[in-house]
Amino acid sequence: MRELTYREAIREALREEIQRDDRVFIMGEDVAVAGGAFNVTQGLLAELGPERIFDTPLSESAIVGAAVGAALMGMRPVAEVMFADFTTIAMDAIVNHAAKMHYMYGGEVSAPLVVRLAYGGGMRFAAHHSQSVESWLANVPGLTIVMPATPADAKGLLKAAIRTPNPVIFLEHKLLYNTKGEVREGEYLVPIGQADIKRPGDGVTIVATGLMVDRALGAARSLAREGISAEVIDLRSIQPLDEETILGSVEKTGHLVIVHEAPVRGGFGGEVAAVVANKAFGYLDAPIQRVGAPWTPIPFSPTLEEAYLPKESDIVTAVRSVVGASAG
Amino acid sequence: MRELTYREAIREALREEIQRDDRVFIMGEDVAVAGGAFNVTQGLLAELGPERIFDTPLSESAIVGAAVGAALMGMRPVAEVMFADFTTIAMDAIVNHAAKMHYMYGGEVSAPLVVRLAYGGGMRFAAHHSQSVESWLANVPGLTIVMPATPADAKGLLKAAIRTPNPVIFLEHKLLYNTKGEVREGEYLVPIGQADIKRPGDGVTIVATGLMVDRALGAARSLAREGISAEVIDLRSIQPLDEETILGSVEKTGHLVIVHEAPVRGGFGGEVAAVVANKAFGYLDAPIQRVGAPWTPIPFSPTLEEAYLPKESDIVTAVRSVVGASAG
Amino acid sequence: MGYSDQLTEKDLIQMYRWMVLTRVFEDRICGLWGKGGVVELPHGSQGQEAIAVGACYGLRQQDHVMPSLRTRGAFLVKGISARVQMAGVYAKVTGPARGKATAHHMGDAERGVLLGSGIVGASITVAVGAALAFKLQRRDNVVVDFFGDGAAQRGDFHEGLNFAGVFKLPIIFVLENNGYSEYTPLSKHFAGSDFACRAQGYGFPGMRLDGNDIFAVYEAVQAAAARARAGEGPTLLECMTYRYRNHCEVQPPEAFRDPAEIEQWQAKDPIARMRAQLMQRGILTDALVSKITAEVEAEIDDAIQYAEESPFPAPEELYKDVYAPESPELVVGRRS
Amino acid sequence: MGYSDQLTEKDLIQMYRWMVLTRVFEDRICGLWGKGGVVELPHGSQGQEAIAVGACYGLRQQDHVMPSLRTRGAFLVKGISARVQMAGVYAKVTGPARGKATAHHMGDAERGVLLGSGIVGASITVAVGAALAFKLQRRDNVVVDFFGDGAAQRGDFHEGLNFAGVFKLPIIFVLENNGYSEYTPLSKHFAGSDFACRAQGYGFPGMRLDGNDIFAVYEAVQAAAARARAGEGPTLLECMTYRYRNHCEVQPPEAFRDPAEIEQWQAKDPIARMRAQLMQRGILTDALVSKITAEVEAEIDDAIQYAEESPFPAPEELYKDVYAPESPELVVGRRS
Ligand SMILES: Cc1ncc(C[n+]2csc(CCOP(=O)(O)OP(=O)(O)O)c2C)c(N)n1
Ligand SMILES: Cc1ncc(C[n+]2csc(CCOP(=O)(O)OP(=O)(O)O)c2C)c(N)n1
Ligand SMILES: [Mg+2]
Ligand SMILES: [Mg+2]
Repeated sequence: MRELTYREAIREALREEIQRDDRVFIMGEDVAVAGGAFNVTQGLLAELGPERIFDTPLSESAIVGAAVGAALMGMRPVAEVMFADFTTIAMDAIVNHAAKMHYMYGGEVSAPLVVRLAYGGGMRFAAHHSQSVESWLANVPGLTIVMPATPADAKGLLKAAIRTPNPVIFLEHKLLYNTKGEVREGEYLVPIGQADIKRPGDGVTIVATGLMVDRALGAARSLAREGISAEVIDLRSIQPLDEETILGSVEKTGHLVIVHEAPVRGGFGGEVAAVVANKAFGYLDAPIQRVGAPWTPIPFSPTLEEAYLPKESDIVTAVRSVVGASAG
Repeated sequence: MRELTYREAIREALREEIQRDDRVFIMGEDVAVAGGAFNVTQGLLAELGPERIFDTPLSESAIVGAAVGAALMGMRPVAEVMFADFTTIAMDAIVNHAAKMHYMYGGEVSAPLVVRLAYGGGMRFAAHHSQSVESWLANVPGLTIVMPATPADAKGLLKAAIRTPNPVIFLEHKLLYNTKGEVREGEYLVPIGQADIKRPGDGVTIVATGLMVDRALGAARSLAREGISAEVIDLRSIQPLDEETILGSVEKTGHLVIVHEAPVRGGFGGEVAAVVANKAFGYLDAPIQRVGAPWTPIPFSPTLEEAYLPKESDIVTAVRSVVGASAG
Repeated sequence: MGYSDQLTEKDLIQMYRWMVLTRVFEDRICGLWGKGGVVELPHGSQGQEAIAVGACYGLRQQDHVMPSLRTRGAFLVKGISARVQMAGVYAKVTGPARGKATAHHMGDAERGVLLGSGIVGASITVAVGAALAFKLQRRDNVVVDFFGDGAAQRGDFHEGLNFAGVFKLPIIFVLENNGYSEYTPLSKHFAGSDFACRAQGYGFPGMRLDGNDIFAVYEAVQAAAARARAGEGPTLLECMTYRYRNHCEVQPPEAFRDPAEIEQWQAKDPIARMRAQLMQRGILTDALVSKITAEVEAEIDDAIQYAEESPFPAPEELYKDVYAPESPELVVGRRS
Repeated sequence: MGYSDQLTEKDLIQMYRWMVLTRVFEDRICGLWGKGGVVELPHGSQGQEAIAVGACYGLRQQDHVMPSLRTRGAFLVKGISARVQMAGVYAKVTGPARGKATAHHMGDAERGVLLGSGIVGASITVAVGAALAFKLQRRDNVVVDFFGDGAAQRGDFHEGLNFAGVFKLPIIFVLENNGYSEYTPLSKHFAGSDFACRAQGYGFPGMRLDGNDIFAVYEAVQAAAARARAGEGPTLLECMTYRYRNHCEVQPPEAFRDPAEIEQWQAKDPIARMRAQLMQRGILTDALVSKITAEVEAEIDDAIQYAEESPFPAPEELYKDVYAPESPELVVGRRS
């Protein structure tokens, strides 16, 4: 099958959806002429024209607020907020407006917008351009939060996100933009809320999101060499959360390790742990282990950022500790 | 001992700290002349003068941003942001600035400010004036998040919060303002990061925050009549989190129920569950149960808001289910 | 006064009637507050009726309005019945969103009313987005966006107006300058001479006008709407007014302000003023005034009765409408 | 030109030298980018040096500056050595916050430099808070707050300036209008005629000036600082300028803009202009110019060598300084 980068897959999804549905449009800072801070929308202005993709002032609150208003009036905006760290300045439009519109209108209308955000570390962009923000939004009913880990999922999930009649936060990991993978041509959707078992196994369940899926797969490969069979689950969306897939896996493996790039404390891993400690308690053979960043802001210097970001070896260590715990 | 309301206890803490330290001042919308949306700062303008407490424009981002700047220059601002729902519009100043200053300055200076917020439902204020927002901020290293449940704690914790050289989010539950309790006169501090065992017990651990502490105590009383001995732990702060007290209790009781007013999914209860499922796994005799709001925005009508808010009976049911699970 | 001159007698009487209806609605709920029944804390718009009514009268159905805290009149003129609004005030299932939202900021897509916001000022960017949709859809509708002097200090005012200016959107910003943001007087939250001048910094016209003069408001909005429909972009209208009640009913009218100030403004009452003008022109008579008052009182009586008799929503309503239903193609294979 | 007239020859040469130092620093790191060593993505300020240097020259040590993206010159004039800044660019332990922060927005409390922000515009409210502290502390220091035309579209610009106006704070807002917000030209993000007029909406003076004329900048900032110290409140200075490099080094200078535009502005280069003026006045000579250039190049060579030779921070540095240490009274009895 054809290979595309994650970036190209997203671009293809945007192009296809805009061509399919004349309610869909893209706006954000430097998305049109300059093709986006990460070149995701490069070329789309020429292909689609200035009414379907346009640049805005440096006003994230207005970008998302206006997307909400346009969505209420029947449009399907895809708003780009560049760095996920800027969620803080669009937070009100997301949390108090987009998420609650359908409910507060009593179901009469809804706010079908997508907010695209580039998240994560690894590019030496320091504390204000590297954060993983999903848990800031994970306690907000009405939102859908998607975190694609592969080019194929990026395309199928984004197309689904654009078609969903609800507001979607779409988190793209910066380090994934250049990764390649097989991507089907043309039309397909990946249903939002369906986790993907990226590697089957029966000794331990590793639940991961975004860039960490790849690290988890790497860890699983080295664990296999030690005779530990790890099942790697890519959540793909944290809301809806596919509890069934997680629980089914833990019932089989009896061991759970959760991995995300955000700090462990207060991160979404707690939710996954709580669901399992409630609904699959009887199947657990060992403590639940979480892997994530430490409790610090994100530092600039490479030596520090390396120390900050969760690594394959951290996952391996965590798995060994839970598998060892039940063995011991 | 003397009784004060939670409101009066907060006011007393503010007065004492302003009189003690001339770097401390209060600013916010209608805090001075009008005494605050919940009358907390009533009378302080006359007592303390217009340089120590003053009204600001309707600009929450500027209120907290300016508090950060003033704190960097040696002041100790107490910023009031009225409804906790407005965290969304002060989020950037809190998350990207207050929380990270000490780190980004390499420890040279810090941002010792307190942001006071009134949170929670029960007053028919609907979706934009009733939220419990603590988990939106729970994944942000650098912050301290305090949620007093009693008048005595409100005073002692607020005084500690003002003196801490770090930014503190201070969440006051609206329905607690009128509750009365014994409050010592004069100087005392409640250390932030020390949970309080509000009722000892040995059959089940109930971990709660804010208004839910009282509901948990109510539940514990009715459970006692059924012969179930519940230990009620008031976290008092979710960051720092007093893991030792939680773990010590669960090691004793073998059962854990976590209660907060925010929706269960993505709420801070997940963090508590994850810590216990990791560090006290071997002591757990039953699944961990969480009690919180459902996955909906906060509705307006009393019949709906009642259905939304976690009740004593929900806690009782949850406790019965975990105790029953291990008995059965 | 080109637009006002074209108003027929019927129009004028209707406009007057809307203002009276607004006033009586507000007076009644303020009076009922604390006596049981009224669940929603009233934030009365008495004294400011000319703005909401003058701005909304003559709009098309698909022109949209974004309410402020003080736009009861806009809801009425746009066609949301007193019954539904009152049911909202009573938090009944017959109210907005079947009891889930307040009447204060209710939305009604059918009638061209955007859902307002409890986050003061945030509604401005949403209103701008609605205007953006009109532009993209090549529909010549306009958005009338109401907000107060307090809201004008929020970042969203700035981002919203600049955004609208850059894209020349069909929106009219109606700033209700009533001199207070809650209990804080203008002098304590604003150091400029007027808000109208801010429009210049966004590249479109702004003007200050007498917000207690319904004709001035009608005129200015109609002119701005014509501009907007012609693709000439936004307008900022700073309407000077005053609210007689306090921020909300937890404080008496005179708290934190000079009673003389209230009296001064009562002398400029927008309803009395229009009544006097129409009586002078012979369009209103004592008899007609009494008739209108009686009709309006009856309408509000009926609304109250309707609200009282309506049931509260059943608890299960809580769980409905968190997410809009998805088409089957989106859920294929989904387990969650 | 009252303030400029009082500048001594030494001052003038020093100002010129700061601009050259800024230019050379930026040129060198842009040149080194991509060739290893330089970790921080350069956002060059070449072409805008007169603003940072002109605004900061003559400030007191305890006057604080809040940097923008393009204020390398401000760091230098405020006394942060090229060595420390270069170590920051190289992400070494000898740089800002021992490698935890970038050189771009570094803070230095001792030298009166506030920590900037990667969240464009957010630094404005923080700068306003510093000015609030000065007022509350009754210290007659001022804050000079730099930001760009893009930042001026953020809500924080509005809330910050209004807040400063209401409280008459000692702050000077220096808007570096270089015609672009990243790659978006002014015409696409601004429909007004100028930014200076926005000050009126906050109740303080605003003026547009030639930001490539170091004397105009110095003059305006000194006058504004005198006003601020006298308790007369803020000033907005819109400084017209241009950046030669693109937003950052991921794009070549001419991407998304007309090369002719760059050339036009190069003809108005702030350094060449000051040099010509000082040569005409006999203050600079060819020999002195060469000497300054050589000294500056040597200073940057030294800084680069220092940065290259400095170690990266040890991984444990990561965990330090998340929270400031608490006094014992606060931790009594604490377990967590
Ligand atoms: C963002 C936000 N801040 C504060 C409040 C509390 N509040 C409600 S109304 C109000 C004042 C609004 O003043 P203005 O915009 O002038 O409207 P008015 O009430 O005078 O009509 C405030 C501060 C709020 N609801 N939202
Ligand atoms: C809040 C925010 N939005 C977007 C960005 C990305 N960004 C960085 S610089 C910039 C443009 C800034 O333009 P301006 O303020 O004019 O400064 P200049 O770079 O021209 O000096 C943008 C959009 C950011 N860092 N922060
Ligand atoms: Mg007002
Ligand atoms: Mg610029």
